[in-house]
Amino acid sequence: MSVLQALDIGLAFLVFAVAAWTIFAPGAFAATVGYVVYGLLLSLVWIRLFAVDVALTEAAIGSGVTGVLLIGAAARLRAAETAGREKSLSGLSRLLVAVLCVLVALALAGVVLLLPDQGPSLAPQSMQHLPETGLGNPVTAVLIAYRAFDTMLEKVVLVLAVVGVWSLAADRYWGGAPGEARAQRPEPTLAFLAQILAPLGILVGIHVFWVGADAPGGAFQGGAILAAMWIIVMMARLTEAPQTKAFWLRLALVAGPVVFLAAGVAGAIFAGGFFAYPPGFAKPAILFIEAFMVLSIAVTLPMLVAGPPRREPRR
Amino acid sequence: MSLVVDLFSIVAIGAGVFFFVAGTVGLLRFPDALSRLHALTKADNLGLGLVVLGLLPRSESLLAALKLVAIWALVQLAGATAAQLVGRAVRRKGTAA
Amino acid sequence: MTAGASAIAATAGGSLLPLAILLPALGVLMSLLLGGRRAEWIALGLMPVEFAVAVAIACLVWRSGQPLVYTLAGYTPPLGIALRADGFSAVMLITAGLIAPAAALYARANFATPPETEKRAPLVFWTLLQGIQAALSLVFLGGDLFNLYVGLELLTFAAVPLVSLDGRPETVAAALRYLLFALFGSVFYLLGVALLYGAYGTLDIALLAPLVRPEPAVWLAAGLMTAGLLAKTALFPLHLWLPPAHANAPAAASAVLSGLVVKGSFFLVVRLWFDVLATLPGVIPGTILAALGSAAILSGSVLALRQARLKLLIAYSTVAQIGYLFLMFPLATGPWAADAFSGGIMQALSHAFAKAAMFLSAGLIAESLGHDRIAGLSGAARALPVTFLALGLGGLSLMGLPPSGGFAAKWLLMKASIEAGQWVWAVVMAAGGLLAGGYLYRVLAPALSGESPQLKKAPARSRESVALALALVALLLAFAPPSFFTFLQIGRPAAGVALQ
Amino acid sequence: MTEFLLATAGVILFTVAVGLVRILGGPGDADRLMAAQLIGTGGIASLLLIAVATGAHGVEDVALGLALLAAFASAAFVNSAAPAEAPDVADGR
Amino acid sequence: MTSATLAGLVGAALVGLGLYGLIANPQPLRKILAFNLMGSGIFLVFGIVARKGAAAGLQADPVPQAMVITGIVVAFAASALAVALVLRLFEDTGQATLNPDAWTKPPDGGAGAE
Repeated sequence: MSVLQALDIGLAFLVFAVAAWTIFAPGAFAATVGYVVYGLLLSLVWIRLFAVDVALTEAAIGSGVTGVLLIGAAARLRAAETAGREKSLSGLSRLLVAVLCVLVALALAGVVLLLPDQGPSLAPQSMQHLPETGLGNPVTAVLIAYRAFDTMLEKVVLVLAVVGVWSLAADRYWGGAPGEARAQRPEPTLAFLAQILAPLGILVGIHVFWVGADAPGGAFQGGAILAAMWIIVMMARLTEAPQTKAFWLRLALVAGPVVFLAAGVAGAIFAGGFFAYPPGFAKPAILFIEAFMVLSIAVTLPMLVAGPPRREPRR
Repeated sequence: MSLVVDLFSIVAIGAGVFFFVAGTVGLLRFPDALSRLHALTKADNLGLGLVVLGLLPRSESLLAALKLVAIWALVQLAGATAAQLVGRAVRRKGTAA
Repeated sequence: MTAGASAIAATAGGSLLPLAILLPALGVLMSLLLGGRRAEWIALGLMPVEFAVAVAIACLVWRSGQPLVYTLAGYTPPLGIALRADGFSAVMLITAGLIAPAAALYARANFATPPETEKRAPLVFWTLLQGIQAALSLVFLGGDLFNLYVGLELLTFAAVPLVSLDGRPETVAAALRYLLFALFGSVFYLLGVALLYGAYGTLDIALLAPLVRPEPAVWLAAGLMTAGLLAKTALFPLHLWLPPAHANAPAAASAVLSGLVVKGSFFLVVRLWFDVLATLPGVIPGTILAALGSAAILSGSVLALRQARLKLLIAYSTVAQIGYLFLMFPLATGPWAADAFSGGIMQALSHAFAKAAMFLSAGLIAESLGHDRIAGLSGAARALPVTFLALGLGGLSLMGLPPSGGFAAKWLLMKASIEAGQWVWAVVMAAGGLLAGGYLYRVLAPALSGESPQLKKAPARSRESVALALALVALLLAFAPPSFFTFLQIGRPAAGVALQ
Repeated sequence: MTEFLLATAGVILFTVAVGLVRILGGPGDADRLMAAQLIGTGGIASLLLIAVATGAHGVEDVALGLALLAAFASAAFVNSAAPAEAPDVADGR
Repeated sequence: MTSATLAGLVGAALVGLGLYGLIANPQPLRKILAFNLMGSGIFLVFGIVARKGAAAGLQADPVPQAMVITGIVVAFAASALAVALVLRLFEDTGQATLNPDAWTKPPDGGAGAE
């Protein structure tokens, strides 16, 4: 057994143990902290699978922003844990559920073991068409060119999620701002952290987006890092969340999918098919679309974390 | 040349690992929570610093090296502020209760 | 339809397919951006266009007798994504294209926006209604299993907030429960997608179908995807989320949720077993699905009998009617297969129209009387004759009495099951029809007798007509000509073989 | 050299795991958060080591992302546990 | 055993764990955590499929990787919506449970959006 294999086995065991903690921990908060650790470890696993683009996404969204969302919720829900007695499953049904889950996991493990070592792949085709896109990163090419339709619609999913979260506001707060008001005197440590992180993070976010054309990175990852920076600034109450009726906010939310959709229709007119890029202009078109997607992601994720409007709209 | 670099890396990274291990041992042996965390923060940040130092000469470009340093600085910052934030939250809860 | 070049090459007129998805998607984005009353205007303005696109797609499919295909971004599958419309997709598109505007017309009274301001419920309703339209178009047209996953997620995100639109805690709890079931369904579906890609390196349905072999990865993928889709379709025993969700949503939303949204995931179950996995021996899985369907018919009907509120009764009847949809699966091979398929689709269509009509009627009843307790409906039909007519005609289709689409559906399914020698399904259908008669009698009998109650407010004639029109469509389906069933078979592997 | 880098990554990961066991169960939420924080440090160190050893490209950016977000969990905790100075917030409806 | 296969086995175990948590844990927040866990297990299955599709000079098939990236974003959006629902439920009722009794005794009516 090589060192690498030993490391892999150790990592696998660690991931599994933290996951089990997340499920079986006695308290919801402890479980949530476990989940944050778990997200970090998953980034390691993705590196081992040579999926650096995914590792970046997992680091930024899977563990970072999701961590903020869930930790915040767990801290708020602390009172609920003691207030309501939950109706638990009986011992027998727990056992039945456990048996079912073990069976599913075993079946899946069996199928995974049966997969051939050299499986079918679209890697050759992805590389073959890569020059047409002008990109160097095939993952970005899949997202923005080959399967552009998926990506555009997934942006619409994000917009629907924002509408869904906002829909949970009380009627009188509609149009108002989510989250807490800007503080008179922000928590000094948090403010200090935010003031240092934000400029650096904006740099990193733009860098990750920019290199994404040719190296691991891209609009999702860059946008998520930018989103995290806005989140920390809002958490430090250096600034407050915008009013949900603000036109600029709505414009920023839909700009990514709208530009993408418009480019898709333009493709039908100028390049012979919906979401096709005109030969020779693919790369500038892709970067143009991605820039708006970065903007929309950077605005959408913080709004999803901030929750529904909680303050009456101002004129 | 490569031998010197390798030796440097081995020494630095080895020292870094030592601090990680020492931090964890401290964690297991110190009695109360706050001092435990305090010690652990120091040890871990030193450990990461040494690992980064050991990896610096192996980085592919100046930008990559710069990123390594930035990573260390950011973790340092995060550790310090988080300890302070959480510590303050704990104390606030302590006085309220 | 033979796979290969013909299945992945774009056909003339194929560019209508992305339009059917992109138009409502654009509507969603523009409604949020422009806000206020404009959301309603955008929704109402786009709906006729979308309906025209659906009709045009159906015409092209009809004329060519072949599925319509479009490849997006200029990349053919497996690298790119294809959209396909067969007869079934075209019919479902038109159904959605009729029911969504009907719900919209009905909803205008509930979700009007005053000038100069923006209100929460209207903006959310109009935006999400278009989201449902976009999602359903994608589900009906998608030719790529991962693209269909995105469609399923769109559907979930558009449907769930409609349930909690009025904000009462029980509606929030119902929405949360619905979301959790739906997410469970999504991830199971996605896991199946991963396994199929791992086995064959493509997710395009037409390319996948000839490759599929009965091997462990495929069976597991089939089981996981089916289970996930059943959770979203609310087939027994994964139906627990449906009654509270559908009964608590605003009536117009309930009509769309019960009539259309559950049909989206049902449509994918059909796609999965009739197109992707057509080469698998499907008797045992089909029998399991039909057994669950039978359990749904019986338990849903019995529970409907015991409900105290009209909307809950109708929601439980949805649980039962969903059960009928799955009786077509064990009858999918043999000379009776075409009948069974037509019967299943007919059930989907007639239930969509009938149930939408019934939820809209129930909404009118609740608004007019101020409550929807079944015990308090005495004489209500005298005060609200048109509304109860729509409710009753919808009920006719649920019971499967002639002349109604429900009768045509159940008759075809019964014929197929008797020809196949699988009598048990016919018996279940008969029992389900009787039970449906029972729960409808509980509502209609007191409503037709007794003193006419005092109305809090008389329903608008136009809204009553919308409900009645939907109920009439459910009836008219009974008179579908044979060519309609030929049309449904376009794109089926055995098209035209067993049609008489 | 590769073996050495991998071995050190493994040792760091192992010590992290030991600390994890000790602390995740640990008495208070603050301890748990700090544990997560510190495990992040070790995780980033092993990430860098593994990346150099296996020659995966672009990993510095992953580590950079993780480092940027390292304090977020603690910040979210402080932010949600003490929504002070915001009187308009606590009312439900 | 290759690292890809190992990751696949971890993925299988995560799916099982997540499924258990989703069904057996009564608290909604724990269910959301379990859903995320299950989702990441599925993403790992995509990951090994990608890794086993290494070809053409790439160390992993980019198509499943892109799908995972899409999936992670969608899973986050789903978590956000679910958390918003739980918090709203908590604000209104002081509890965050899916207790089925909550809707067996609803007030009369249900007339819609008024």
